[in-house]
Amino acid sequence: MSDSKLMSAREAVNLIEDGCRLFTGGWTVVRKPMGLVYELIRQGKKNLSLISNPGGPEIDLLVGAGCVSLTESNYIGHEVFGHPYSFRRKVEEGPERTGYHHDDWTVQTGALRLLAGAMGLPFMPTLSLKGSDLINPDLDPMRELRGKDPRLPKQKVAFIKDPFWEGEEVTLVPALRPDVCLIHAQEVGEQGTVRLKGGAFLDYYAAMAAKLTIVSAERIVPEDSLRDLPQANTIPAQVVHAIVEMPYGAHPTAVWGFYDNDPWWFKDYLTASKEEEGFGAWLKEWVLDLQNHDEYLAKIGLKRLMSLRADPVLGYNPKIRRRLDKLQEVN
Amino acid sequence: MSDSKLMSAREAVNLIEDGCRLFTGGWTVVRKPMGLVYELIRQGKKNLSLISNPGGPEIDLLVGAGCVSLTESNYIGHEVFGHPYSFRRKVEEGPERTGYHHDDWTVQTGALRLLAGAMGLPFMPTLSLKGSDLINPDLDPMRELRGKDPRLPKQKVAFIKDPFWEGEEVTLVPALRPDVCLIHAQEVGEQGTVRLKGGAFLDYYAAMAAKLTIVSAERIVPEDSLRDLPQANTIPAQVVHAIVEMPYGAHPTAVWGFYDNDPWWFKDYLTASKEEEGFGAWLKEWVLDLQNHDEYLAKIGLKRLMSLRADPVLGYNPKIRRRLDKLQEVN
Amino acid sequence: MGLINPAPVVGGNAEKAPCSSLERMVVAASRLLQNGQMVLVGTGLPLVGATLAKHVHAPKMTVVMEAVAFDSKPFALPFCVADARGVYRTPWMPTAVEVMGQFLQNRRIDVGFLGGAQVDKYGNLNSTCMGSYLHPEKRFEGSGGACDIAVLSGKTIIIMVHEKRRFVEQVDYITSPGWKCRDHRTGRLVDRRELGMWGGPSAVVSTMGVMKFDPESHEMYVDEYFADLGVTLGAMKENTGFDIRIDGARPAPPPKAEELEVLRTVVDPEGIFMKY
Amino acid sequence: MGLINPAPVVGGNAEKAPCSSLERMVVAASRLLQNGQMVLVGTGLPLVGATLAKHVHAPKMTVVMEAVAFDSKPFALPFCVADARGVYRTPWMPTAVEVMGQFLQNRRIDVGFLGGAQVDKYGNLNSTCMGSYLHPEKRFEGSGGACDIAVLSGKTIIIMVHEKRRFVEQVDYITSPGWKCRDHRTGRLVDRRELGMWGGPSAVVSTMGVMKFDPESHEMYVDEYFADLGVTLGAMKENTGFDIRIDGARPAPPPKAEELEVLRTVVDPEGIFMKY
Repeated sequence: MSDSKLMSAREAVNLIEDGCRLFTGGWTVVRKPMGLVYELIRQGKKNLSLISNPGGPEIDLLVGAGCVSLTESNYIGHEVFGHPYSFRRKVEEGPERTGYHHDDWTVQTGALRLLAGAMGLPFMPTLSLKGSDLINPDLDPMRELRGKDPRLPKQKVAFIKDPFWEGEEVTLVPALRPDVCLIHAQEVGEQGTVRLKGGAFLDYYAAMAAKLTIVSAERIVPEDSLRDLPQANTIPAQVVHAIVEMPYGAHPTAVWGFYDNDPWWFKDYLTASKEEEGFGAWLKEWVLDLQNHDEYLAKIGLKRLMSLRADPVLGYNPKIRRRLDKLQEVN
Repeated sequence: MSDSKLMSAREAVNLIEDGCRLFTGGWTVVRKPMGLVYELIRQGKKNLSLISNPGGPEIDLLVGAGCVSLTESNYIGHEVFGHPYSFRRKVEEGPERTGYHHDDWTVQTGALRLLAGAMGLPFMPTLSLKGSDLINPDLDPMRELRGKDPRLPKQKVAFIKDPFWEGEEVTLVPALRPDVCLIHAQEVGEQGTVRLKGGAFLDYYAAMAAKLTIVSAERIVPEDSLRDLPQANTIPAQVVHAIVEMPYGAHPTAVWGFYDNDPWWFKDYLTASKEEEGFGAWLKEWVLDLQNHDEYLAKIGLKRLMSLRADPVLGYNPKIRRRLDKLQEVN
Repeated sequence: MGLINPAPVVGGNAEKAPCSSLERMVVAASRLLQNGQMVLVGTGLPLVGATLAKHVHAPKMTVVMEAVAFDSKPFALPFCVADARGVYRTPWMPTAVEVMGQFLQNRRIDVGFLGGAQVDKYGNLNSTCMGSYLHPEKRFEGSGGACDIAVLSGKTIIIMVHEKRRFVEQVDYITSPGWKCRDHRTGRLVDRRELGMWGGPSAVVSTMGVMKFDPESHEMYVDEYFADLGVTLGAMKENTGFDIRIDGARPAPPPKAEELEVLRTVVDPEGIFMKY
Repeated sequence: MGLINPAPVVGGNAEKAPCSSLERMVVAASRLLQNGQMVLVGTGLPLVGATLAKHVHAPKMTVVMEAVAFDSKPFALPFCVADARGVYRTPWMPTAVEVMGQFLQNRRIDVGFLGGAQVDKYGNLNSTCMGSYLHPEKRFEGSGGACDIAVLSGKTIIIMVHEKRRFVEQVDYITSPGWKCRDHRTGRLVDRRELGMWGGPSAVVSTMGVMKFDPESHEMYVDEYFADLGVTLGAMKENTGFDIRIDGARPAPPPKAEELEVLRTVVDPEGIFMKY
């Protein structure tokens, strides 16, 4: 079929241009499009402007690998597993030395900025942010770039007096308009209908807001079978442009109903990424020296992948232990 | 249980005050809270400000029965069944004579106004309305009431230049903030979780925006059973205040999976309501002279109610004929 | 595949009756829709036209309605945008917030398909009332999402019975803005692009023919007329309330037997909108 | 009924160990939550405290998390707000648009429950970085929804380890505004109500006691101290980076055996946050 959206990760990621605004779906250490992100790094993309709400290991990896010039997020980290050392290092070094700028937002305003993008609106009102240094104009880390970098709005926030009711001062936040949206899903129909389980997070809004949406999925299913339960479908096929079948495509993050977080991955990555040299070695071994996701999975090994599998009713793996300081061998 | 939300229609409607802003759920001739509306008329509520997006027979009835001083809607009617004669009569007579004011909005802006209410925001931006007489300031039917009637915003729309991106002029529409939201549902849990089928329309947003939400339902189900499929639930129990069990509570409008529109009702009502006298007689016979919904259903008759029943897979009744000019006897 | 499931033939309207002007209009309108487009339709004739196109030549067109219906596979014609018939085998169940506030406003709708009570030479549509808005002679139900669709679609197609009182110099009320519409700041009619608007009406399909708009003056002209129904250009001028250009108009290709057959037996066998 | 299903005991931590200061803090915090309230919690200690309250004395409290979890019935402690453990038997699956943009912003959240790295005498919280924001000494992950929760909840409860470097005269960065917070127009600290804000911090629960805020000066004072752990008011003053009022402070009621038992065996048997 000439109009098929099905492609390999390499083909899909090849559609992404240097310098674009890129959104990664999921939430911190859950359902992150890791396989597509590994491929982004392999293809050596540069100067990306990343949006995540919130970000997890995928952002720390991309920042560490030097693919990124801007991030706008409310969080970049690994939850209780440990700290995002690459992100932390770059921010602490400062944009003067790294050329990398990070701006802080909040869960709510990030969500509303995506909602504005999904609605085709230039901004959205919010009652949040007041009283916080998040809108202190002296502390806008993007100030020198505004008006120059077209990926950024001319100002961080604006204010308007409500003209309709009590006249309160309302804050406006600018739309997020990703060029590309990367999502990892449990299931996608062969024409692109996306079914997310255990939480959609902001993936629907980001797909609606984006110009190009790439979905990797644990499995591709017959489109017609998804019509049996439309309430369970999250994103309509009309806004999905490329589909990649990629089992364990979110590893080491968790995918409801498929697998849990891989604590061994986090232990290994966190130990390695504490220092820049260690991060570089890790990246070479686990990303750059591998051809594709199949090689990555083979290197992780079947035993470990099987040990992560989720209970289909609970959605997670009830046997897995989650404290890295008490982690045992894969069994 | 002292904190039960379960009550009779009379008790629930008794919570509603004269002069309040009231939203009715559903869409034109689909899933309208008719039983609750009949009870509103029986209790003689006055000076209501009605929001519907869009409205059906429930609005025509309330306007005709003299319960209403304001309506804001994009449509009030019966679809192909025929015209809303009570609404039409009152608008054509003019507010000088009737004291009733109607303002026109659109499907999109009505939805965004409810969304603003649900979000606790005073307004929402829109790119619609431009070029239309809907925002012609000389044609604002509420102009004399603005600033006086606190149920109405101080102006119909406002404009702002986008401060973030291309500087386009964006229209702002004021929030809808219903005091009361009436919804008829297929199923509601005993604690208030609402499951709507075949289309939620704007009912979730209205419930979130409203101060008091009353839900009538075809059946009340164990709350825990609704947790088997959370994706199918529409409104969380936390925003539902009163629950009324009311089979055929949306008659004569259609309820997916339960019953289809009643064409005989529409034929009868449309014939009667063509003239004001006929409407009065109809109202007396079918609403005012009846004590409650049980008496109403008994008067409709079991044979007709059964003939409307929906196919559980299709959601509608495939045998029912929908042309009033070719309508046959109930069989 | 991609096709709507054929509905069972329930009426007896499949006989070889002559083509009515209502049917002729719907067939012509359906031909303006293309495979792969995303089309937002109101209830009534637009829905019938879009359903016909989907069956006959545009199986991969996405049909969306304001209330909830989104690329569904109805067995039977929905008679309003919220009808259960319209969500059968739907892959996704949005609300008006998603359809009208996201898909439409975010410029993902290629074609908006609208009816109305009056149209003027610039393609402004009135579906609100006759006479003065504040004191109308005749008040209609309200315009639903017609204004939104006319403002925000990639382009609009208008479908309307051709009568002198409907095709007017200037509509009584601009519900749905066309090419020269109301500037809210001055009250005057201006080019819609001066208001920062995209889109605009691309065609008006009537019971007599197909009108388009001059790319420069944005005035309506006759592009095709239904010669097969005996319509003449003179009759079209007579039944139009403003001076309409007819030079260059061609006879429209007549309906095919398949189109009429599908319309009568599959799309609207009950004659709900086609009133057989 | 209404109770979370008890989780299976998987650890060996149910033995009668002495109460740690971390456990003491969580028990005290959980007691500030009431039955029937709607509580928005971040991950970590707030989640542990709210889960404990729900098991022990507030079965009809609604616990909501930023990502998706909404009044669910987890068997096992979620270790982030998006964890599959947090949606088990949920009645509804919202996104952050609904939780943070609707429930929270529309004033339907009674209590916001927050942690942080620094708190100052007006209850401003910093969870962003240490040192200058533009050139930080130590950069943290980011504050998630902490600012939203501090601005928009009916009231907030703060939970934080009591150390001099954490309880400071003025936080390095106001992530989550307290009682005297940043006026974006002037850069000065003003009463939050001057900015049109509602809510505000009602209590700070630490490893040493429970602090509240003076209704007039809005400065933090010690309300209760953990005498049962050997904490003295002198030690509290010593471990606080600003001059804190201690007159009127009372010893807090000690934890009950049931609270510790439930905390250790049901709420966090793995010690994910309690680090047994």
